[in-house]
Amino acid sequence: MTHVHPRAADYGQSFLDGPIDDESELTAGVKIEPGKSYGFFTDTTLCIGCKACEVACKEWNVLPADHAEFSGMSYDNTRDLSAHSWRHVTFAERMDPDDRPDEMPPYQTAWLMMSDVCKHCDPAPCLESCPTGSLFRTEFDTVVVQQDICNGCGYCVPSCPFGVIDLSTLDGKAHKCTLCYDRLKGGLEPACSKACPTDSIQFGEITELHERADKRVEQLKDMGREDAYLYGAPDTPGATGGIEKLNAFFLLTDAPEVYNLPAAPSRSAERLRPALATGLAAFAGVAAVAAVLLGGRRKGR
Amino acid sequence: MNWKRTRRIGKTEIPRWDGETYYDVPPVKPVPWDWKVATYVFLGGVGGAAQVLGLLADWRRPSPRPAPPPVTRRARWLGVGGVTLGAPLIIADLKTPRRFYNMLRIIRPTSGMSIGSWLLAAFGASSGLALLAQLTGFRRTARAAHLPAALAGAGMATYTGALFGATSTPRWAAASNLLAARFGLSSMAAGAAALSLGERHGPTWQALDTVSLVALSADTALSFGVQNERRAEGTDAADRFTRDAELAAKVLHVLPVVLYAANGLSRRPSPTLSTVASTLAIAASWLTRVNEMRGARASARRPEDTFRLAQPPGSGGRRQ
Amino acid sequence: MPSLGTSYGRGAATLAQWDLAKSDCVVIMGSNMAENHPIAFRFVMQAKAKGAAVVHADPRFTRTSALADIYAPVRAGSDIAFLGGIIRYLLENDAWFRDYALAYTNLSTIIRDDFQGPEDLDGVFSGFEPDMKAYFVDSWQYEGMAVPSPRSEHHPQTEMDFTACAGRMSEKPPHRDPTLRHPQCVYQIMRRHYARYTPEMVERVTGCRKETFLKICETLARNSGRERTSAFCYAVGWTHHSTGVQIIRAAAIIQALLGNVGRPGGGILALRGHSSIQGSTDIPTLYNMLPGYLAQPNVNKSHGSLDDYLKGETPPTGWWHNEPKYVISLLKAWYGDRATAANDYGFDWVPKIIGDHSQLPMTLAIRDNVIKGMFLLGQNPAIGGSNSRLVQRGLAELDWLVVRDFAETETAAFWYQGCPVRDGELAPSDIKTEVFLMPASIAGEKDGTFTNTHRLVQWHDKVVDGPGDSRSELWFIHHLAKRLKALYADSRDARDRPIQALNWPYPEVDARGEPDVEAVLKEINGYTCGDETPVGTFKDLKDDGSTACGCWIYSGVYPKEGHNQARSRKADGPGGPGTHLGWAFAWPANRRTLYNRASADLDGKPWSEEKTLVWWDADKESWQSPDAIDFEPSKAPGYQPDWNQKPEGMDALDGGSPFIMTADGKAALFVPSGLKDAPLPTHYEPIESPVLNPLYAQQSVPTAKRWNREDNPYHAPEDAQYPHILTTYRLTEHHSGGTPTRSVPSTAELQPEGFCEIPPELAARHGLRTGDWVVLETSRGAVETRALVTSRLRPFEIDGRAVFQIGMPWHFGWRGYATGDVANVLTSIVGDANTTMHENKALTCRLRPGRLSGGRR
Amino acid sequence: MSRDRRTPFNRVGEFLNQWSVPRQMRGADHRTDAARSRMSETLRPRLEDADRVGTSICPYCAVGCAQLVYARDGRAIHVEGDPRSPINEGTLCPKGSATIGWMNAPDRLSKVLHRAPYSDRWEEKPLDWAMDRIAHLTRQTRDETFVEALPGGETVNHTLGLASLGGATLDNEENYAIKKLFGGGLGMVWIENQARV
Repeated sequence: MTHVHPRAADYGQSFLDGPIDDESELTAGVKIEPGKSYGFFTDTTLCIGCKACEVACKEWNVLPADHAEFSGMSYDNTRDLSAHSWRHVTFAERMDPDDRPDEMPPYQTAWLMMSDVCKHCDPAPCLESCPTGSLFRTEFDTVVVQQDICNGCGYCVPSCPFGVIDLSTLDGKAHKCTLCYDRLKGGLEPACSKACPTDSIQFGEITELHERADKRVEQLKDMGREDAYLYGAPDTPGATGGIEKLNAFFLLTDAPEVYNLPAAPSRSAERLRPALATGLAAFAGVAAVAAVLLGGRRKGR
Repeated sequence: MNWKRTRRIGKTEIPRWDGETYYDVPPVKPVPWDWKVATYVFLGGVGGAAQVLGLLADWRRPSPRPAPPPVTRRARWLGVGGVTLGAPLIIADLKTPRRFYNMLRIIRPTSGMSIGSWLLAAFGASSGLALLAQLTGFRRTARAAHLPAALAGAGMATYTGALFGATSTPRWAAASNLLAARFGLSSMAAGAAALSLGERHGPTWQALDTVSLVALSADTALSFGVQNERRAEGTDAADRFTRDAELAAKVLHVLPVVLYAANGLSRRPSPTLSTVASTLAIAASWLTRVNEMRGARASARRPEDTFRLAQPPGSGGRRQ
Repeated sequence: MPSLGTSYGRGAATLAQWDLAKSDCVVIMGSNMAENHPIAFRFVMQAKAKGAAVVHADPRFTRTSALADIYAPVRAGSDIAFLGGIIRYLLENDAWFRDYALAYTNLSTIIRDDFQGPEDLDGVFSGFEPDMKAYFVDSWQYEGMAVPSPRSEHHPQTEMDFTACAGRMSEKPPHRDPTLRHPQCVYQIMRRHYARYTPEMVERVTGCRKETFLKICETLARNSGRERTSAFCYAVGWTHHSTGVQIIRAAAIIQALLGNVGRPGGGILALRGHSSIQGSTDIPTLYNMLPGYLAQPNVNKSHGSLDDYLKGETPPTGWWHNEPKYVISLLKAWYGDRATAANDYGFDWVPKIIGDHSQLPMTLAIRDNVIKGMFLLGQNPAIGGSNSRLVQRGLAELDWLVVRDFAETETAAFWYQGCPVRDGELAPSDIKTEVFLMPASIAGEKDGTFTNTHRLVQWHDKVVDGPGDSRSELWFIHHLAKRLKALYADSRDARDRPIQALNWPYPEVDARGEPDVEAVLKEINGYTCGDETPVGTFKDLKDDGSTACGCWIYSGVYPKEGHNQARSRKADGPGGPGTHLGWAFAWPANRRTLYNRASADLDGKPWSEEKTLVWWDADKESWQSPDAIDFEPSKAPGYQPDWNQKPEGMDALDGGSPFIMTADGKAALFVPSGLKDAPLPTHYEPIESPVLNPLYAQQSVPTAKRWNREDNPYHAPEDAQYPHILTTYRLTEHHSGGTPTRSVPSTAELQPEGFCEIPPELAARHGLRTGDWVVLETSRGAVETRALVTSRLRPFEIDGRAVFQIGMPWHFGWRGYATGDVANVLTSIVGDANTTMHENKALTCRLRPGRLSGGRR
Repeated sequence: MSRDRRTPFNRVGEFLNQWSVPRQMRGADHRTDAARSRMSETLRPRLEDADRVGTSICPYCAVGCAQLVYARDGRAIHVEGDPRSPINEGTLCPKGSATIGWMNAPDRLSKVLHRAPYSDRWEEKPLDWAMDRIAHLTRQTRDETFVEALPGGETVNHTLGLASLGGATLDNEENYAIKKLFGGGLGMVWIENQARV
């Protein structure tokens, strides 16, 4: 029994005055308020690999198309997240030619499709490495590159443990998914999760998404999907090595590496202080030797 | 889903990684820097170390001290030289150079580059002041400015190593601490060698050569340490070119050590021998930084490196 | 949509796509729903979330299969063997819904005793004339009476006087044997017909393991019956065959046997391709029909005058008995006050067809210089037309060609980039065709309505103007009509009377001269002549010339002045019934689920509480439902016709006849008339097949439309030169002829190059790896494309022989950002007997690694 | 990604009054408030610039998803799913999401192109000229090929010399007008569309 949101009845006309107020309530059942934490829960068992998210993102953010040629990577010609592709659907063909299934466990099987995106980590290695303060954590607890500040130093690029952020050769700045920071400001659900036909990409308030995700994993396990697990929720793969959680987290059904995700990434900034200390210690050691050598000679005469 | 052996991460049991990648697409992106940043790191290191050595050479003399020894004066030149040559390089490397000043927009303690930017600013200002004062005869101001310059210099010599280590590039992340130590030692070696080139005779010259020798041998030792840590994390793979370049760097480390040692032991140390050794030492320092940059970009492009680094402890994935 | 038309009475989806959310099992076959109708697939996933079973049968493992519970690999072209197997399973195991099928289908009806089926005649039915390659359908009729079909052209080819025999339907009910023991009742005929479609035979013919096939039968049967309902979803995976109509017929039989039709979550959802393809068959730019499924006058039928036409085309019983009101109202709409009773309301001005004028014969008529001038309104036949080399070569024979599209299509560029020029056969200087390429507006830049895949007529607003000289097709036709009327204004010639008499009253609403679209919609809705007030429903239409109506089945879309129901945007909220009657208009009369009377039993009580939709309210003496009721509101369930009054029209249908458009009010499991190839679906091999027909001596469907010509050769069965099966299909990232996505950057980059999918076993034989170039060849032409080696395609064992299947998307062409060779260079011009639909889903081809000489594209 | 053309002077001015360090001194966190820039403060979704918002139906497939078309100064600025539709409830597939890309496609024709017989190039022509020329050609071909009755005497009143293809992608009103003019008016029988393709 499908029905639309009750507030749809307030907009019975064919021409509207402007965007629907707090449209995110109608499209995601969530009223967006500054001060709360928002993110994505991507349930890959529902993903049909249609790439509506990729197109919706490109059209909303006016991102240029890379006229790539046939990649040979199953139906994935986008290949990777980049400065101009902030959504990327992966296609991993896992059908064993010697054991092609007819009866399959429920939901996505044998052809793994997943819409990859910036993880909006908490804490965020890219943000922590950004010297200009262009990368910052918004009032919605998302991570955004402020285009009026970034000078294209590129330090965020190697810092990201997921290889998401990249420099654009067209405008010399770093770019990645902003979780539609401008749309959130206007009470609009991000373009990709709004477009997603099967609600594989679910936008919402983080704690609520965590509950929903845990319930979904239990439901799948009850249906015999023992392989379902969360990637990026607190204390799960992907949220490791000083990264507490990924505000864009996933429900996967195979090893993370199959989706090109590191199993136990680490927070880059954790290595900064110890390295500085070790560096200075070594330097000081030789400096001491130098002090002796340089100073001592003077006394001798 | 025929579950192969599994591994535990947090509260979750997931299939073990069996070496497969996603059509060989790298899961992380290579650092977008090249020789310009490597060269800046080298120059910053030399300038920084030189200021420290210059300070040490001047600091132990009884006051009221007369004019600072020539090595200190040259150190101050080297400090400013390092900044004036290095800074334009990294500004040129920025993809939006006209906003270079945004580096000083914020103090972000978690960012190696933010710390570095402020260090560079401090080092540049204090070195500049010290040199200006020296040139205009304000000896006490010069000496007063030399202290912060040396302190910042120590930072300049080491922060870049930590900056590299604090990334997700597999080669760097695997040995972040020792990498910073190597950069510190390498800077000291090059700094000492640079100053030694200015000294043709006298005890300071010999001291500098010895400092360079000590720094170089320690650096060489650490390079093996770095290699081991990388092997432990399974991120030591390298293509032929990288291996040859690293071999060359090792040779450039050992050779000056031998020459310095020979010079040090002989009764009449020969200036030419020292000049050769110092030049090699400086080249070694530069080549180390360039190799680290190339090696890092190559390792980021190998999915296996990242996946091995990102294995949970004890899952055996690292040792493959 | 002749299969659903002849089986249930209307050629359209029986349920709304959101109703799938209430299904207990969804069988997707002949469709790659997740890729080509992703938003419709939403509702399959909503059903899945409530525990429904999702079944996908397809020659390839696609993105739909990845989400299904059961995937059945079915060799392209063997669908009827699979579905026939299901029918046999239901009958043999008594797994069908007895009360529903006995009451609401013609299962118990007795067929004439001279009827014989393929079991007796080794692959053909009785009445087959080999030299004419056609059937005389006398022996297919009910015993004692001829049964007019609900399709346009109600009266088929028979020796007997069909009109007279059909008249007997007003004299007595069809002869039925409720005990189902009579040897010539439909039940016994079907048991004999499908006896050999055993699970073993299904595995032999389709290549699908019988265990998987049986699991699907059990799942479907378990989820049907009184308490549960199942739905079928199909698309061009079924229609693009020489047996396309009969494949859908098989599904119609299954759903009627299982009692799924007309009930919540049950029925058949035809997933149509283009934005208004359902609309373009309802208000048809098709040769054989007038708007509202009325027959186009035909010189080979008794259509000499309006009276002959009406007498010949009006069935005595069922809703179609009202046909004269709709024909005359249409003529009044076309010719206004020039149409009078005296001149048969202008009947003679309507052109008569003399045979098959569909796109395939049209292509040949262009090639043979019969057609001089052509309009291409948003179609790209160089990519979408079968035998693309012949299509492109044919265009060079035209004197003039008008192409209206939003960008330069391959077809518009044929004269300097097409195959003939590229292969050096012709130079532009040899091609005489004068070509006009006119920019066209798209939705959002013009007002108007699309009719979606489940009969929903939705208005789209004009928000901006199209760029520059872009105009809508209505603008083009409107201003062409004004010019032609001016050119012919003072002609005395009788042949010019039609254009002079044509009633063209539409006002213009803006500086660009855009006609008032709502005026056209009002004409489609129908109005009373004189005061021109809109009619409320088609029940208000008269046959005395006092009403005009452009398309009677759309009556109600504009019921009152200023009330455009197609533009209504009020869907049901959580409290509502979920039929969304306030969102746009569904033909007929806003009914969302067709034949919904069948959701109640013979006493008018719903079959089950859970699946309630329509019920009889005894004290109100009328039917009640949250949906618009597809039945006469006040006809009691117990109503019986008074046969000695010789009842006509609806009076002849009893209270238990949900299928009001058919002559006997029952779903036709056995179709006595209306189809040219069979009354019961029968497995035939595709025209080009690597194997012989395992079931009958008759290899392929005998009545298929074949054009054996030098530039359209077919491959013989088991032709060793072309050992592999080729199937063509769509991708979710591209749209049909490709132009609307291949020249849009954000979709072009998703699938930037043409490719073909090859099973690893076949690739290994040729040493092929993904990304290599391969050449696919048929006797019509050759293409080069990239190989995508994938184990999602599997080798088949058909009748003991290893057969490989290759798949190639057909969107690609040489223009736009995403390019590739035209797949339709490989296909042939051959057609289904009823629809002349091509067979691009199953043909044979040859494969070799490498590229075509010169490596040109 | 607009180019930045501010003068050095107002760059420095802007830098100073938005400088994060003083804000940090006052306790602002370097991850959030201290780092927030002017652009982030004033950021709004561009849908709010629209001066006209209409409801349209996706021009691609037959599912019939409803879309909201946002326009400004007569030009479409964005198209996305209509949350009020019981079919798509705000969602869209990859093609539907690209509708704005189609409306503003770089290859979009805006001028009538004409290719004279035997010519090797397109020429731009005025719309009215083309309409007149097409009307003339239509009448000429119809007159040359019109048949009132077959040799056997049966009236047919049709022409086999003219044909029309399209369109399953066209509006009902357009298909109605095509069949009415071409069929009812000119007597054409070769009238078809993609329903059989």
